[in-house]
Amino acid sequence: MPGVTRLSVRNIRKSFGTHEVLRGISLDAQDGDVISLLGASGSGKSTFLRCINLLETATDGEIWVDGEQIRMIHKGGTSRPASQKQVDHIRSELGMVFQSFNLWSHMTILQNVIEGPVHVLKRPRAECIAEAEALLEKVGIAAKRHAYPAHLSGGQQQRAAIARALAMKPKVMLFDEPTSALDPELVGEVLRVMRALAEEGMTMLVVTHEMSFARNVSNRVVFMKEGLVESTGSPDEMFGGGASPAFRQFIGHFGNGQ
Amino acid sequence: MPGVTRLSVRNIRKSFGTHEVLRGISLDAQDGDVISLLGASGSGKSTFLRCINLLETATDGEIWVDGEQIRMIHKGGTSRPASQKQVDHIRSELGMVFQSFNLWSHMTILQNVIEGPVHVLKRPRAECIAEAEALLEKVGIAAKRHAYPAHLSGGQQQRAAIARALAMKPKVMLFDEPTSALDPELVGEVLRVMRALAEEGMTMLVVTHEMSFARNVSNRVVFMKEGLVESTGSPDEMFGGGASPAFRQFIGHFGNGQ
Amino acid sequence: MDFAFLAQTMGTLLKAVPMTLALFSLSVFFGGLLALLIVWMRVGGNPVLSAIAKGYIFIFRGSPLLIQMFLVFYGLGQFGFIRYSFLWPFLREPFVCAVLSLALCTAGYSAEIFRGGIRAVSPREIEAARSIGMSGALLVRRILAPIAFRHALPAYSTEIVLMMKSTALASLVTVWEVTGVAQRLISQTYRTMEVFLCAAIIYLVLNFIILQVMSLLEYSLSRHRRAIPPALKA
Amino acid sequence: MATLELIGFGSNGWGALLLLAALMTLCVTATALAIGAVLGAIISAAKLSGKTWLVALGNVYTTVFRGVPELLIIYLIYFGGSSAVTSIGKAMGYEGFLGMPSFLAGALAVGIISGAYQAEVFRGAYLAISKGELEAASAIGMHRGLRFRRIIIPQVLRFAIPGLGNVWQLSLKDSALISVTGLAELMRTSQVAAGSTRQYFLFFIVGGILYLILTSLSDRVFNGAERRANRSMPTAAMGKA
Amino acid sequence: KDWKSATITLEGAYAPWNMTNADGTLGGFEPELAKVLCERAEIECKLVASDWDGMIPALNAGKFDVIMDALSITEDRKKVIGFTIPYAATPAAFATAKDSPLANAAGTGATIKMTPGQTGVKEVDALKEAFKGKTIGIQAATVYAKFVYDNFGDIAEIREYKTGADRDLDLQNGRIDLGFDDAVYFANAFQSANDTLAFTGPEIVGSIWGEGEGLGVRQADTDLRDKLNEAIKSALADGTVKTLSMKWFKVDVSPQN
Ligand SMILES: Nc1ncnc2c1ncn2[C@@H]1O[C@H](COP(=O)(O)OP(=O)(O)OP(=O)(O)O)[C@@H](O)[C@H]1O
Ligand SMILES: Nc1ncnc2c1ncn2[C@@H]1O[C@H](COP(=O)(O)OP(=O)(O)OP(=O)(O)O)[C@@H](O)[C@H]1O
Ligand SMILES: [Mg+2]
Ligand SMILES: [Mg+2]
Repeated sequence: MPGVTRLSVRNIRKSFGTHEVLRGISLDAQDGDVISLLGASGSGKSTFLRCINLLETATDGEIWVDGEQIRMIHKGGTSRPASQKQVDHIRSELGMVFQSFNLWSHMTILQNVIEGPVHVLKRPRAECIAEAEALLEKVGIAAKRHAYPAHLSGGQQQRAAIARALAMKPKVMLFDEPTSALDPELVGEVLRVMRALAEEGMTMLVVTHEMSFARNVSNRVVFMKEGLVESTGSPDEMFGGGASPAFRQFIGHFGNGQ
Repeated sequence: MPGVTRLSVRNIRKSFGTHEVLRGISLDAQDGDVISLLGASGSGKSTFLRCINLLETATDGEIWVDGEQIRMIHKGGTSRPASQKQVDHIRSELGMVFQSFNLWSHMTILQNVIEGPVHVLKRPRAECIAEAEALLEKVGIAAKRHAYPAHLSGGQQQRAAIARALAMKPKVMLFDEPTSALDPELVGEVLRVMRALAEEGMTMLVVTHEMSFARNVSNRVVFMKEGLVESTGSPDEMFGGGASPAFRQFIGHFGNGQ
Repeated sequence: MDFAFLAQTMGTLLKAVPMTLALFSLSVFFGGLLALLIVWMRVGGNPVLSAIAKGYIFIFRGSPLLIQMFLVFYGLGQFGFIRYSFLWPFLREPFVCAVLSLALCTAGYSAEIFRGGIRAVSPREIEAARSIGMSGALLVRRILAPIAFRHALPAYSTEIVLMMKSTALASLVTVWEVTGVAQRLISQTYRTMEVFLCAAIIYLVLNFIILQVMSLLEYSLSRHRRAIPPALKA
Repeated sequence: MATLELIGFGSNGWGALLLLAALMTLCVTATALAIGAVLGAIISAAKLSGKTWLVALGNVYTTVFRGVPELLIIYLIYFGGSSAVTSIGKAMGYEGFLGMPSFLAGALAVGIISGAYQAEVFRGAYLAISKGELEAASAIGMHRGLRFRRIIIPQVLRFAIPGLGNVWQLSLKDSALISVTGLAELMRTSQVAAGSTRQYFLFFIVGGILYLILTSLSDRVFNGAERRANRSMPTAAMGKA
Repeated sequence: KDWKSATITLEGAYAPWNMTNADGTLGGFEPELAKVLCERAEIECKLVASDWDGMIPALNAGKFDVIMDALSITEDRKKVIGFTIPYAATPAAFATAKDSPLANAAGTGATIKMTPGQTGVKEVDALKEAFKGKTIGIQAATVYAKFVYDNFGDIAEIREYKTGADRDLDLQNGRIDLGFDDAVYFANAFQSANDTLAFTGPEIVGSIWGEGEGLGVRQADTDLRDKLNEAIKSALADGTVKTLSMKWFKVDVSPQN
């Protein structure tokens, strides 16, 4: 159902101590949007994603997930979510994929994937296993389902982490530099899975340094600078001639290997 | 003195158990050569470098460093260096830079850099400090000389590791994927230092995934495959039309981000 | 060497082993439960509870068990309100007091060990759990506790062996376990070396068994760390 | 008040004796820790040597001295040690008894025990050294001895500090058992004061408090040492549980 | 060896036999008696405190030469060390809480004489009815322990303590109903228990407690033993022991036979 707003962020601010990292960011993601978030190190990309699923609490601003607003309590300069229950519910609707995979080391890949559906969503185990196996098949690591994370390559671990997030049937997937901890040769595996997801119409928000992904797969590029959205547009606009000077300078880093 | 053979490797073999990782590799580096070693993961690039400075003992083959042959004892299928003293001497003439920096965590950057000159080469401390500071200046981290490695960014740590290796005044520098543990934006810092070294005429052997470095900085490219040199040539030959199909397929991975 | 005497001594000492084992297992069990409570207070974020837990740990780790046991056994009875309370029928029993003071002591140590285990859990794995909507008890039960327990296990086995040895002090409060019986034998026969040698062997065997069991447990809980296929080694 | 006078420093007060005893506890524990450090270093080296029989020897040592109650070991060394010394004396022509001083016997016993624990601490610390840093040392041509002195020792000491703090804590309390040798350390002096004045609770509580003071003082020393040694480590970001 | 000097050990925590003063010096009945005995035997003596638990093995290991610590002369101990003649012999009795129903049991205030291993004495049996099902505390591995087991083992619960002092605390706490021990020791313990405890039943004397308390020496050191025996004899004969005993115990403990 294209046109439905899956995620809406209004004027998010976030400070650590006196340092204001996010200075008012707004963003909407419609069903099927694939948004690339670009920006220099320290520009606040990770913090932004972490605020959306409440791993950090934004100092100010509003967040709607699939039409439901996250209720916050602002009191004396600090803020916190009003209901842990709502937080857990919202988080279960947002799939998060971390740079460093963060698979649970004491569980096999399959156990990692069914953990959420069985224990958070409280769905029947057998059903979850069947779905998990289908997901692992899809990301291409079904053969490794009984292995432990430590026994997998980085690319395999990241694909397992994606499967784990997908198993929760999230409304939006958030990716924080999903390939930057990988060896160059393993990057392709993960990008292929992400491209397939995008083609199936999954709504995705992707922090990435892979210009080819931003250019070829996403339908919108958001460039952040010092806690603000410096410029945004379609990949063609951004990578074509029309980009802002700051963005042009930023992508200049990547063209050559120095 | 161009034309002097700094490093010469003849028909090196190395097996781990029954698995033969290096199956007879030969390579010569003249003074001022900058050789890029490319190859898929597992093709034996790291093992090759480690055999050169004897962190691994080659099963067979000969190694000359600056005209001096490393004496080996081969006996009943195993081999070991004949003289630990020679090994230590040879190693002090080969500067090694690791993927994971491996700075000594209990020493400041300056201490890391003077450690070898003072304690291995037994040179006067004051002199070593002066030289170390000049080196740190050159790699651009003089301001951090009293910081501990853990307090530096990856790019700064790697530059310190390069300074540490240079402080030994090595005849040849060996680099094992010096940038692949770094965030994309930090890669540039290190590559800049390496390019400067190359321009000063340092003899270098570099395992890398940075195609632009291989292409623009090195004067020879060696492509390894399954423990053998599959093809070798100048960057123009290799990256131009004349490369082998295997190499073309290999670099195909890098052109696009999938 | 007087083997007849050694055999006889061994026989006498072995009869006291069930008492040692009873002291040991009950105090490890109750001490473990108490440790969980304390570690929850310690890391829970409430500053008052955390301070109480810190104080508890400080006192019970910092003073000799001998003094603790003496004060628990002989000291509590000095207070009329305890002697006339419903607790007295329990506290009157030397065995209960011995278990109580052993458990109080090990709880302090175990709490610190468990806390170490919790700190060793990667914050990223916790974050991953939060990001799929886990929190509170579910997070502790499914992610935090299993990983923390696995981390704490080696230190905890050491603590358990220390407990086994600590039961030797229970004869102070008239519970006659192996060491107490050994000391009594010595004051009857004055053959210190032989008697203590027998006692030492008994403890050595008991502790050896405990350590084997613990390392078996450790082994079965570390499948995820074992046997990394060489092809994937970095 | 009579109680205050009893633990005070007047002519009827036990204060001075108790403080002296606390000092004795400190001395005997420190000596024991030093003995244990030497033994621990040797045993951990044996366990790390990779030679089957040395490893087995190390394992026997650590198993035995961690598995037998401390009291028994103290007795065995106190009495067994004396008879050994006496028979050595006899062999060298000295007639009569050669006792082992209680201080030495006690420190030796506690030291042998702490050696078993320290061996494990050192071994763990050695294994915690990054392999890469050792390789980096080899790669600039450091020979074994130099590598050991410049890279391994400083890092082992750094990683061992928290573990050594625990061993110190254990030894401090094991030293309470030396009272059976008659050495006037804190535990025995508390017992003697209790028995002589029949103020059992008073002196056991005072003794306990003195032990707590020793503990917190030594905690402070070890924490300071740890902070110093960890200057070079990243400031740990504690994850919320 | 001509024994110009000797080391004497005592626990230093067994008031009033021997104890430690707040300045660290030793005091009490035995240290004072030891001074007298050494002067008379012309031995230079050094007093050292050591722990009761290891005293006898330590004597045989050579750490000191004489034990003077209210050490009863018994057959078992004679197997491992030598003894002088006794310098004291004390009665034994039961103690209980003053307000206990067991206070003033049959025969309180009387004295009976018993021989080793003797049972079925009518004054002792008279107590059995009252003590039935009660808990009696004794110090482990003493002659008194054997007496209690022989006579009350079938009707009462017996609990063994490592020290008499621990037992006294439990008697005050009410964890046990009765204690049985050296009456001289008890008399002193009652004072520090604020007189909440009292004797009950008859005082028992005689060879059942062995020959009394003597000095312990190594079996080989017969010359030392003989010298000390002479000194003890003279101290008993001229009443020195009695004077010291009255000073510290308020009763005369010198052996009567
Ligand atoms: N927990 C925190 N406490 C204090 N400052 C923080 C914290 N997390 C992040 N910051 C600061 O916030 C700023 C933005 O960090 P953030 O990780 O969001 O950047 P980023 O755009 O994701 O960078 P990168 O590309 O390096 O991941 C940085 O200056 C960082 O130092
Ligand atoms: N110590 C070892 N024991 C056994 N096998 C080893 C060892 N070191 C390397 N190998 C094996 O040797 C092969 C070559 O490894 P090497 O590290 O040299 O490859 P590489 O070309 O450097 O790869 P990468 O690009 O991943 O670093 C691999 O198959 C690896 O599993
Ligand atoms: Mg980030
Ligand atoms: Mg490699």
